[in-house]
Amino acid sequence: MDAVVEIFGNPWVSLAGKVLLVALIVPLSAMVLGFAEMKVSAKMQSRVGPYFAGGRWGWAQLIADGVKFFQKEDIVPDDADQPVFKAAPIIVLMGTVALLVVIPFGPGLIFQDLSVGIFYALAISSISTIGVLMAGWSSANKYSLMGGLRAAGQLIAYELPLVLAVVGSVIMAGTMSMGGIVQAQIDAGFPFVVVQFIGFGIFMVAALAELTRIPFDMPIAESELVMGYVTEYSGFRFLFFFLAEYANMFTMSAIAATLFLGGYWLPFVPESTLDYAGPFILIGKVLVLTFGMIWFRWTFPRFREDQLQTLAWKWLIPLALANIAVTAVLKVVL
Amino acid sequence: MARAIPGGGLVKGLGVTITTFFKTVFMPGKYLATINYPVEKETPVPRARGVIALDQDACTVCMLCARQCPDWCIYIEGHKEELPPATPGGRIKVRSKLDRFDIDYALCMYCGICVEVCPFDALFWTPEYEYSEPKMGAMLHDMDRLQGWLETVPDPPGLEK
Amino acid sequence: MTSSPSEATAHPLQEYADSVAEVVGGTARITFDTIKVEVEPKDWVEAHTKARDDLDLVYFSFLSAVDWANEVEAGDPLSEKVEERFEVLTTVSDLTEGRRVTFSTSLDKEGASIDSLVEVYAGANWHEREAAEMFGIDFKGHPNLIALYLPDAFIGNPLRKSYPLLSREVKPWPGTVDVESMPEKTEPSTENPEA
Amino acid sequence: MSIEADAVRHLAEAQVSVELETEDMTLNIGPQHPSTHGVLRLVARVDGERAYDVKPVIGYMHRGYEKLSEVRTYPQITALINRIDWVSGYANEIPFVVAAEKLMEIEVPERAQYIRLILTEMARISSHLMFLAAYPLELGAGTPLFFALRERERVLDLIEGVTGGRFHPNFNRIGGVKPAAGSGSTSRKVAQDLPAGFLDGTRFAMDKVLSVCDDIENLVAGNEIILARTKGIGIIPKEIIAAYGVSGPTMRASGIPFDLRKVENYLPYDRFDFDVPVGETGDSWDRWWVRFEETRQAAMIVQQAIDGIPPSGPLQAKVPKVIKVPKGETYVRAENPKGEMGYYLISDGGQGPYRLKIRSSSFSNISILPWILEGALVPDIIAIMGSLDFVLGDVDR
Repeated sequence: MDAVVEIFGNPWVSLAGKVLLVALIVPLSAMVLGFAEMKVSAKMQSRVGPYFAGGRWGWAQLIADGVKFFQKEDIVPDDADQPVFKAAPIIVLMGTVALLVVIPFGPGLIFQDLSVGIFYALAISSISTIGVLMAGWSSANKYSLMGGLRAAGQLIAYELPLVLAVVGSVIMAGTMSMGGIVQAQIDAGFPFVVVQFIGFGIFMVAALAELTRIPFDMPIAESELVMGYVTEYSGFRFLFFFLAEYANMFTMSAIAATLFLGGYWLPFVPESTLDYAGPFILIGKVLVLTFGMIWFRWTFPRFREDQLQTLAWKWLIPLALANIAVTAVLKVVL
Repeated sequence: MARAIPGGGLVKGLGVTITTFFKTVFMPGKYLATINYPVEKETPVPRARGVIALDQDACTVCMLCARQCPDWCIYIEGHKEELPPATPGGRIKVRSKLDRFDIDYALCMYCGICVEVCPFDALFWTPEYEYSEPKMGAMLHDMDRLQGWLETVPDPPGLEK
Repeated sequence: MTSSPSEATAHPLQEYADSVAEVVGGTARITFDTIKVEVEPKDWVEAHTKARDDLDLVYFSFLSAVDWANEVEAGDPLSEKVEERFEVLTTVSDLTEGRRVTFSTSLDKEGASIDSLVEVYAGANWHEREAAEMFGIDFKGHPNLIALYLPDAFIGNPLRKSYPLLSREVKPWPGTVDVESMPEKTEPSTENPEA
Repeated sequence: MSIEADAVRHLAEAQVSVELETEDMTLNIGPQHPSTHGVLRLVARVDGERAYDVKPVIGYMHRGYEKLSEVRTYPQITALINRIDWVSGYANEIPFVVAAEKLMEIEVPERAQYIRLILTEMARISSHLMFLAAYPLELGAGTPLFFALRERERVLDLIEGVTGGRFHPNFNRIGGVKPAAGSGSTSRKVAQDLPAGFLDGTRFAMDKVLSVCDDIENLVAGNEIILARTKGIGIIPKEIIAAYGVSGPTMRASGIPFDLRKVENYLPYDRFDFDVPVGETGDSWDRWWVRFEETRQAAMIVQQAIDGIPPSGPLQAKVPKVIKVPKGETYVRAENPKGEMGYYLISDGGQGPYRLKIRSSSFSNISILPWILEGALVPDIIAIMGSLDFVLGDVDR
């Protein structure tokens, strides 16, 4: 054990290890969640789901899909704005990877515990908006353009409730550090969702919109815009969007779990074991939340763009503001 | 459809999907609607119009099927030949012998008129369906291939009383 | 054209058919439970307006045409000679008792043209476009008489009887009896008369 | 009528006052687009998300059935016409054979009529279930699709069990239904009466259809998002319905209680007890609801017919071996799942018709698109188009 600590004590080795881990978590989480989405949706529709690749349960379906994407021709439309078109999927994926850095998997198991962790996370998550807009604009496709514009409008509209929903938790914890927020919940002895249920609900709704998942998938809306801003992408560039979508699902759920559900901590689990149990607890919570997202996706239809804006500006933002006010007053009073 | 609580409809919907989820997971035998196709297969009904089988011995090259075919997808050629008399000194019989009987399944629209008009019971439907081909030309089944389908002809189903 | 034998003992629709003919100004007859009112081409729009307004036949079912021709390129020819003409047909109906009336008028084949019904029944728009491209009938006053189904460069009016059905021309009929006779005997192969 | 239509259109246009300097874009929806039900193409001028001057372009699937039927014999035509609206193939055959029977003056045996009616209503169920499956999908919900298709599969299996074809049954013959497979005289001649287990299987399937209707009701009918997407969207007033010849559930959704099953006697519907659901406003939601309710009614009709079917009897009236239809003309229309399907049959006494005009429901139903899509949002275009429930084969013929 000491040897391990010593090796990881070396800043360069530790940095390399962290980079490697992040690079692994993104495709792994995308694969697990993508597969879960396939299987869960299949069962909700009385289907078998993937069953062929890999033999039992079709566990290798996503690997096969990945291999297929790499084999495909990398098509860039002639009229596309080439550099922008090529950069867009990378920027979208970059935002996802950068988000992972501040998520605490255990006490001390965090890539970088920034003192403004949650601020950083919310700021970084907006970067993908730029990537989406770039993809939509540069594709030289009217459907892509409409998808990109819808995405921009929607992501900006939902940035606000997302930030406001978080504020309640931050006020309660008194810190913006992700690790600190979990520690505050451990100290308080209850996950913040008990008090911050409104904030949690708003956060999840806004997160669904950020992720452009049903019922807020207007930017993609395959029955209206064919495939929205990803219409013209193929091969590994499409794969990047796919990875980003599912890895984002993972990180968004992880942030929600950290802020509202106690992160790597679970009541009645001794604190000493959190070093080892922490990651599993967090991933368990993430899986529960992503199951909810999948469940929502396969039950609901999508809103119309204007209805979505109505929901954000007329309902979520006032509600979030009221929540902040009440939390702040209570914090001072109690 | 009175709207009692806002969002009540959404919750009802979530209830339907999650119930189906657990039903399918725990009682796949009863609730699963699909099957692992190449591994498991469904049995088509006996009357299913899958592919047409030909009984070469029964065919008399009367051309009725080729004439009635709306798509002109049956091609028949034949010649006459003499059969030795059944009893010594008997009459020599002349019968038509089939040389070519092709059905172009790329054209066929599976209407079943040929089977219906055949007066000698030389054509039959069989429910076999796995004969897709990567090339359009290979959809032309010759008389031997059609003869091969004959053993898959099922017994007719019983009738409703 | 034969008519239903039940007509002899006053068809139940006869009374209604006569009243329709009286209102729109045409001759009515009943052919197999279908009331057919023949009107003059010049009365075409007026008859429909009256049918819609006075008879409550508000529902527009279809408009089409028939090419009565003695020489045909596809299909069987007529058994007896007819007067060469286009017959334009419409069927309109009410929306309460399901009464329906078929209007018919005859046009000369040369420069066949008739007034458009779009102002009376908006739904006639597409039906007239279809009839125009399929038969080459001009519908005067139609707002947008361009091809509906056929590609822009298409030449010909496919539903005219003089238009051959190419799929039946490019390939020989496989129903010709192709049985080689015995070498020593000469047996004429029986050609199908339909071929 | 069209002046009124113009007025409404201009009113809709006037509601959007364009203050910003914007540039219109021509958006080409289709012919290959996920929700154009095949190969419909819409050319729209869009200003942001709002569409003007929507021009439907059809004909990508024009197969010329009216010309083809002029070179075919009557038995060959029944095989052809069930491909017009392939979602309810069986129902397409009925008006045609009834028209031919009318000219030949044939009385169809009772049992054959019942079989026709049962299978027609099953075709209606399968068509409406297809709509109930596809419409939520166009609005983004994927799951109702599989629920509806799951039960539709049972219905199709039953149709296949009787006729041999799932989509293209070709089971009607002039004078009745197909009496036998193979006209050979040997022992392998097979009667095509209802196969054993059909009646019980049908009872079970109809119970399942009714129960999946409850599921769909819970999943879709109460869903606030669906209501928000469809209520008040794409309202078609009564006058427009009549003038354009829009028929079927789309017509009834606009509040016109007109069902050809009640007024034409092409099948013995008068012996059964069923309601004609009628909508109130004629918006997309009413069109969904009318089809949904009709599915239930159709299942109930099948249940009644299963109980009332004559236990045995001939399946076909006496007809000559080579069918020649006497000279004459007639128009027979029927209430198909998508609306009025009619055939104007002109016979000259030969083996095939002289002229067969096919009046298909979807053709008239979507001729309303330029009117109804004027000034609609792009997402609403999809919602309205889906609610009209058309099949391109039925449009182009």
